[in-house]
Amino acid sequence: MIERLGLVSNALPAQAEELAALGGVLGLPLLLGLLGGLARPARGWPVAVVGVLPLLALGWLFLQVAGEGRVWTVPLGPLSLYWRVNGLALLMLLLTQAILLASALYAPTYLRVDVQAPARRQAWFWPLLGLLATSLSLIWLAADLLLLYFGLELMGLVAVGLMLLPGKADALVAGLRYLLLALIGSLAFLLGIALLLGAWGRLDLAGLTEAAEPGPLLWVAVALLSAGLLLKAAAFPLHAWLAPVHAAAWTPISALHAGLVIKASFFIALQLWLVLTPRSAPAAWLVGGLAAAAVVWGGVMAWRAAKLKDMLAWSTVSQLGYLLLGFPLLVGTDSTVAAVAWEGTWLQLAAHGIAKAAMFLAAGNLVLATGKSHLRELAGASRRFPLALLSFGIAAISLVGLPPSMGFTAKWLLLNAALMAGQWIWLAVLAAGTLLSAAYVFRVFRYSFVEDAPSLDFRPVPWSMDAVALVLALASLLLGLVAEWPLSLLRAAGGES
Amino acid sequence: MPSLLMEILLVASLLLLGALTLFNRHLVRACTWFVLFALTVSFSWWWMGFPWLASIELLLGAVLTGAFLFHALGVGPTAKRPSGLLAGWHDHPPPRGRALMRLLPALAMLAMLGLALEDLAEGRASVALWSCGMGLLGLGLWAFALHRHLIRRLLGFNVIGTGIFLILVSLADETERAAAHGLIITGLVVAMLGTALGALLIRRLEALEAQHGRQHAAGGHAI
Amino acid sequence: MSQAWLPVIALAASLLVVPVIFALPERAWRARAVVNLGAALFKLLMVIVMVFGLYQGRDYSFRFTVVEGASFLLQVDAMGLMFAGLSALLWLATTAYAIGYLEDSPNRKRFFGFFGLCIASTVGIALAGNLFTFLLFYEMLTLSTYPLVVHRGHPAALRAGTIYLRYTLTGGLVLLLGVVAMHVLVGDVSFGQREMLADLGPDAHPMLIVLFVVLLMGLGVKAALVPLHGWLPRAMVAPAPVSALLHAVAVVKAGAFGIVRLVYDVYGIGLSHELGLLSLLTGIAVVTILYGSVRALSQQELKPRLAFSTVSQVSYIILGISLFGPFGTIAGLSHLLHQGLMKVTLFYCAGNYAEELGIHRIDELDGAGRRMPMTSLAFTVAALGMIGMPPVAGFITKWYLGMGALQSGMPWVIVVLVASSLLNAAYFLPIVHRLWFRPGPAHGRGRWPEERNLGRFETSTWLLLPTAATAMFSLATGLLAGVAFSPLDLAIFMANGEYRP
Amino acid sequence: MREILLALVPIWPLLLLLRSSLWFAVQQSDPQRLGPRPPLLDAWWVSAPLPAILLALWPGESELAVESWMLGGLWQLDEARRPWLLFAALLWGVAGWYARGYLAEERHGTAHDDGEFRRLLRFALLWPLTLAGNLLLIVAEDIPSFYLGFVTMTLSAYGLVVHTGEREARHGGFAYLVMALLGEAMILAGLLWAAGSGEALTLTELRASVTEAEQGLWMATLLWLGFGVKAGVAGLHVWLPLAHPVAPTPASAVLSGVMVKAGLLGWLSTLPLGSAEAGLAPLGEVIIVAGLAGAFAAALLGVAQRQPKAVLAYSSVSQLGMIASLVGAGLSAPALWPALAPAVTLFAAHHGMTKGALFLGVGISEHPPRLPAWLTGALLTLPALSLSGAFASGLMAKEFMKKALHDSDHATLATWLSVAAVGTTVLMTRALWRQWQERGEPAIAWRSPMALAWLVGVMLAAGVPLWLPLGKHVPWPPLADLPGLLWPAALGLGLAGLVLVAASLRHGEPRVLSRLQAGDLWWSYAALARWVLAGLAALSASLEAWNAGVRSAFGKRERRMIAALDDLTHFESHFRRLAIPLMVSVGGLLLLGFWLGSLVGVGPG
Repeated sequence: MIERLGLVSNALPAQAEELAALGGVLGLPLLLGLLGGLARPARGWPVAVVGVLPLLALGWLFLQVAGEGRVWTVPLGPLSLYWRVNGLALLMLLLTQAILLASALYAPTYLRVDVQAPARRQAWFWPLLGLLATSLSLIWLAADLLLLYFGLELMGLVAVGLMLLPGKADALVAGLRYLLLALIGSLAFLLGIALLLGAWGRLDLAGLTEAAEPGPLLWVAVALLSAGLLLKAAAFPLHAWLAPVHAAAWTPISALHAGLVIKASFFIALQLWLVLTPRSAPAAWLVGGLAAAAVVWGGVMAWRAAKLKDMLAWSTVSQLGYLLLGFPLLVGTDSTVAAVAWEGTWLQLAAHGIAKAAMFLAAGNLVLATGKSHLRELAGASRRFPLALLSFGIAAISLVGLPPSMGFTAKWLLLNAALMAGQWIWLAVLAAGTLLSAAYVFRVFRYSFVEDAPSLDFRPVPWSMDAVALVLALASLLLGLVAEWPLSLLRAAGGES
Repeated sequence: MPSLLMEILLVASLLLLGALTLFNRHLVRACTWFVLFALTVSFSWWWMGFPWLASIELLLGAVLTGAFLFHALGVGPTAKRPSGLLAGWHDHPPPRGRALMRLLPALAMLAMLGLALEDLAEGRASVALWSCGMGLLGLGLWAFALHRHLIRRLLGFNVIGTGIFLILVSLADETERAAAHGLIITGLVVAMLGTALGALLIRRLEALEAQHGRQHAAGGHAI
Repeated sequence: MSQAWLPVIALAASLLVVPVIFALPERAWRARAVVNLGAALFKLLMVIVMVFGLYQGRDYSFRFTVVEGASFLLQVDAMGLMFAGLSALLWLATTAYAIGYLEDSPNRKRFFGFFGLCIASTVGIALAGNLFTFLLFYEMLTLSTYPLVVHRGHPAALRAGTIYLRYTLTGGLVLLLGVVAMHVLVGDVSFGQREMLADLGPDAHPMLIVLFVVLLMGLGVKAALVPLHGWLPRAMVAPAPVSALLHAVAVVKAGAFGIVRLVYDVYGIGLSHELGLLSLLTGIAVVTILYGSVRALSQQELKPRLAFSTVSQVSYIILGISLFGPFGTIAGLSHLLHQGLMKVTLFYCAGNYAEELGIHRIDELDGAGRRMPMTSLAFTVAALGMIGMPPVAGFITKWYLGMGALQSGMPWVIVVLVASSLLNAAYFLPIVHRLWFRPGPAHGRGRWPEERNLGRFETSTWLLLPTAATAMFSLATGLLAGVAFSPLDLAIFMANGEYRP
Repeated sequence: MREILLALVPIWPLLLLLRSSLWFAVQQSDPQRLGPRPPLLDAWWVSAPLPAILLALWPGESELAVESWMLGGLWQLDEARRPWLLFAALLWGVAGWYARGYLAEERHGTAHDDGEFRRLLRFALLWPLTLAGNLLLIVAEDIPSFYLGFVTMTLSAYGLVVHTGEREARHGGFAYLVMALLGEAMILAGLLWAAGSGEALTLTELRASVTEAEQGLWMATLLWLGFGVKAGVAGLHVWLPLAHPVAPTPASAVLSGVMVKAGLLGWLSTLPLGSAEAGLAPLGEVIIVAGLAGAFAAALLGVAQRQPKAVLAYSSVSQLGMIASLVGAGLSAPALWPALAPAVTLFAAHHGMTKGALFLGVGISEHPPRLPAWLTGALLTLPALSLSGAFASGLMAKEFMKKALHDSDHATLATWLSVAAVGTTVLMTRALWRQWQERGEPAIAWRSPMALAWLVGVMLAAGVPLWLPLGKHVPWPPLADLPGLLWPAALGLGLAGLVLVAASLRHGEPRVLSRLQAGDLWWSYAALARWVLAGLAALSASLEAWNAGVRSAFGKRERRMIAALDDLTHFESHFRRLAIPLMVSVGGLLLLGFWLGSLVGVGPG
């Protein structure tokens, strides 16, 4: 399992070129963000031109590792920081860059069209976006707890900052709650790290794998780490902050947040479990129980939600349950099951990221076009905004997990893993999740097909916004068929054990 | 001997100041106590031989965080009376039963930590330090669960953070000190930034609600 | 160009139409008609090419791996081609019909887009080479038909759409679970690799039975087996071409076709028989046949009556394959096509009556034969076929069902057949009688509910031609059943393949 | 050439049908036009049975195999089929010709009245279709074609029966259709069962299959009953007296003359007659008894009828009962069959032609031609006498039959049949009496199609044994046998005279008679059918109601559940408030999990 995570113990000092590639991946978004803050692009195309640069940097990094996972150490004063570059990290980086790029392309037009976006706050948008990209990349690449802590904190604060940009009262209240809980979560995380540091005197993950021995100390540490991370990841009983935040945030930010930010916490948590407590199946089952509750509760709440964005936010809670199923399927199971569950979990993460981003963008278009946020007020949308609804629908296919989407392929793998492990109960959870998600998604269509709706005022959104959503949605659909490609990337750089 | 005495003194004063910060009914005073608390923490760092930490704590913890807290309250060098709406708003002290109930998470947390530290703490130098940290952590958690007032929660968060830093330092060896300091500095920066964000938000919220004439509404938001 | 691409091209022909249609503006109905009909013709051509190739023993298959242990596989076999041929043929007819039916109505772009998608899924189902690929297209079909069902957008349509989704999505989910379990048990099973399950040995038999039941439940929803049939009569609110397609080709048939695949190509008829699963199928089919017929009796509206008749008729297919022996197979497989042709005709007729005269209820049909003789003739032919009267296609099915019943040693099935025929007669002949022998508005008594003179002939040519064509086809497939490449011929070809490997 | 003729037998009528319907299509294309209508029932139309007549007269056997026709078509004309084809085609021809005259008024009316035109058009279309079906079933050797012919004939004849569209006609048609469908069902079941058990595709194989099958008796019973509906087996005959009176006279003629014979032909084609191994003797006995019972009961019921056509219909039932008993004899004594078969065929042809002539005569008595009254009367009486077995073809057929039965253990059957002939005579008298009472004024020219066709029909009927290609010589009865042959007729006439005298004395008919409605058992069947249908409808309705109930219960539960869920969503605020305690408890929970894990020591690998 450690090999899958790319945490080989023979860490090498990073060469100059490698360091430069790493720096490019981490630093370029930040730079571009600052640039964006100064230039404040009003059109999508400059963003598109410039947005390719981080992707190039990523390609360069990929060439550096050349097909196998590496761990590099970078000394920083008395500290040495550990970086891990493997298939998983590359996949996550690619996902991050893709969703970020989509949001960035969407944002200029969105900010121009949405009258409620004050200009002063728009200036903040770009640097924060860059910072978010950097912090996320940091999390994917970090191979020690110090870096992880740093990345997590940075990401949390930036995410709060982004969420607060609309500056409306609702957004502020929700953002405050998010801020406080995120801070508490990171304190729990810090406390866990403190225990680990105190006990074994090191923070690099590969080293901890060897050093850590099961015992109350390790358990408490992991419990604290997990509790903090689960709070940040909006896992079931700790999810309460999520929906209000999304309801008020700007659309591209919601897309980013639901697609990436909460996944980062999940990513860290799963990684820590696999490193520190790879055998504690009963605890993982408890997480599985939370996952089941999340799937059901999130689904029910999404089903009963009256507003489009609320629905999407709740669906995030529900979908995160699918991801949390990775715990019981990966922790303490034998290697054949774990191999399947491994791919299923990351594919699910990617699928939900892309699909949810697409859905948020499409929903944003609908809300912007109708000026209404309630589901009921979408009546007749299928005639007026076919493109937005189509994007929404295609992404919804992935969300529900219907073929041939990525969500389906991921669910297929998870189901396979659950059956292979003999953990039948997760089948029921996945089934319930599918039905619930179908229930809430199709409510949208039900309303949109209503024909005898009064003709409300609406303004068409620029085509580029529709196009971004559509491309993302199509990606989520078609990548399901060629899922072998992302999975081969996952395996390519040291994922295969 | 004097070091032990000093240690006890520091622990006692930290706990006392923390409790005062968290449970003083008067908000402005609580904030003042917090500044004092941060100064004491800074002194402790210096006394333990971490001047870097001490100076950063002084700058970030005491000066900036304090400034932001007072800003949130609307207390400034020019205006003595707090102008912030939140300053005038008080939590009703919860009934005793509920207050005790709210203590439970804190106790659970302490129990967990105790369990973890049982086999670890032996042989490590500063028992006083980590017990102080745990005390602060418990107090902070209780306060955080008890209060709904935004600023009080920010205070609680800061106190918890300090407790954790103390535990961290108490557990770290010489060799691990660099990593521990890295963590603490990050934590300090985050705490400051968090407080700053919170304070700015509170002000903004007040401005918005004043605009919409929804007095007292901010307090009504369950946060 | 390699042969492997032929099924892909056939699939792409209908799939690529969809974006083109969505890209065309709403008003460009001529261009849309050209694109639609062109693609339909092209696909028919591809299917014909593949049929000839198959008879010459060519092997078309196209495969790539989706995830480890599950691959996307298109392959061409007789069974798939038969279904593809049906869908290609009826797509052509129904497209023409729909162009006429939806003239001047809103949302035509959306309609034809999803219509194309629906047919593409059907082709995919036909050409799918393993359970995974089948499932892929099966679900795609569910999704693409939903917008068609709710097309009208009124509350009844929306309600029907919701119910449709409830049934089919749940069914799809159950199917998914079954397919996953199958994969865990034996891995990727291509259709036709029957020995894989048979080799598992007797220890696996209880598991296999459970799996079969699970898969059957998943497929049975679409095949409208009692008690999973509830969505079908409700989905009647859809426009007539949709109902026609739903009943004759796409949805119901996809379920039935899936069961055929399950029995013949996954389990293999031998193993199914050995496990006693065929008796289970027989029981379900018999209950469904009788239940559907009885329910049809009390329907006062035309389309619900036809819908319950579908419930009953589709189970003939299931009954056919559940009778162990080549005759049963022939009956089941040929009915797959026969029922499609006849039912599509009936629905076209129902649509014609509704469009031209505004008739929805059966008692409004008095004397319609005089006003719309061609339509009524087509209706009569198809109804007689449903009853099982020669020389319409339905008789061929009934004949082979009877043969099959005896071959499998279940002569009591004949009683069911006869009872069902009588019930069919009891609910179809009154309609035919009303059409021809009762005086109605055409004789100067009363008025049609909503008469519109749509065309030079009794109704619009677009509506009339497909109706006449499918009626002719259902007559011809019965009358000339012995001709090469007729449905019966194909079915015999396949049955020989099944039983004499 | 023969093959072409054979193919044309069913196809020619269909071509004629197509011709008429194309005419109609041209009409339909311009509904506003009310120009000259195409002539219906023209000479071409009458030519429909012509190829069949030609083929039947053409010497030599012929066979036509069409692989692609349904399940493999095989049509044959062998010596056994030839007489059937000939007399059927002849009667169809005569009746068709007659119809031109009979429906002349309607034909003239079509120019002005659209409704009239459509009605006649329907007749003009369905007539050749029925004809095609009838002829096809005679020449078909493969089962599907046979069944196709049978079904086509049955269903399209419905249109002929209800031609007038009046209430009685609709009712008669209904009775006809219901009974026919019942018959079809039994035939289908029998055919499928028998064919399936022997994988038979031709009628010959089918008979072999019935012989060999273990449940051959039951198959044969099904087939007997199924075809028995057509052939008027006692109990299943009820449609005959209902449908005949209401149908147009030419249709009644072919219905009674030819179509009911299709049932008989069905028996001959499907039952393994003359096969000793079949073991169907018990069925044979049953058939004999049922046949005789039918013969007597029908005579009794028929006398009570007022309508001449109803009387004739009952007479048909009676006669068919007699023929059925002969078939039964063939089953119970297989050795007898080779001798009996020609007798049955002859009897069938004789009855067909004669009954046809009688029915045509009913129309003639209503619209007599301008001929001397004695001539008309004599010509009307001639077939009646013939049917009673006292004259012409009847006499010869009876003699032939008696001979066949003579030296077997079924000799008593001959006696029974003679007794039944008494009933026939009484019926004939009754029919003629009613015709006399309802006679019309001479109105039509003797050269008119109607009268000519009737004349030809009577002549043909009288001479059946002379022209029927039976393959066997039918001798004139020797004078010595005459008393033995004629006594039933004499007795019958005497009886009829008595009844007549009694009736004239009492001025009117006994009330008992008038109470016996045509269709006898039908009324109880109808009640039964209504009951069954009502039951089915109730079942269906209760299923519907149950369904609706379940649905509404589900709907209610769903609404309640959704309300409960909506309530549940308020719980969400607790999560919001208790976030921190929840986080701590999640931590605690996980700790518990780790601890449990260490206790259990779980962890494979």
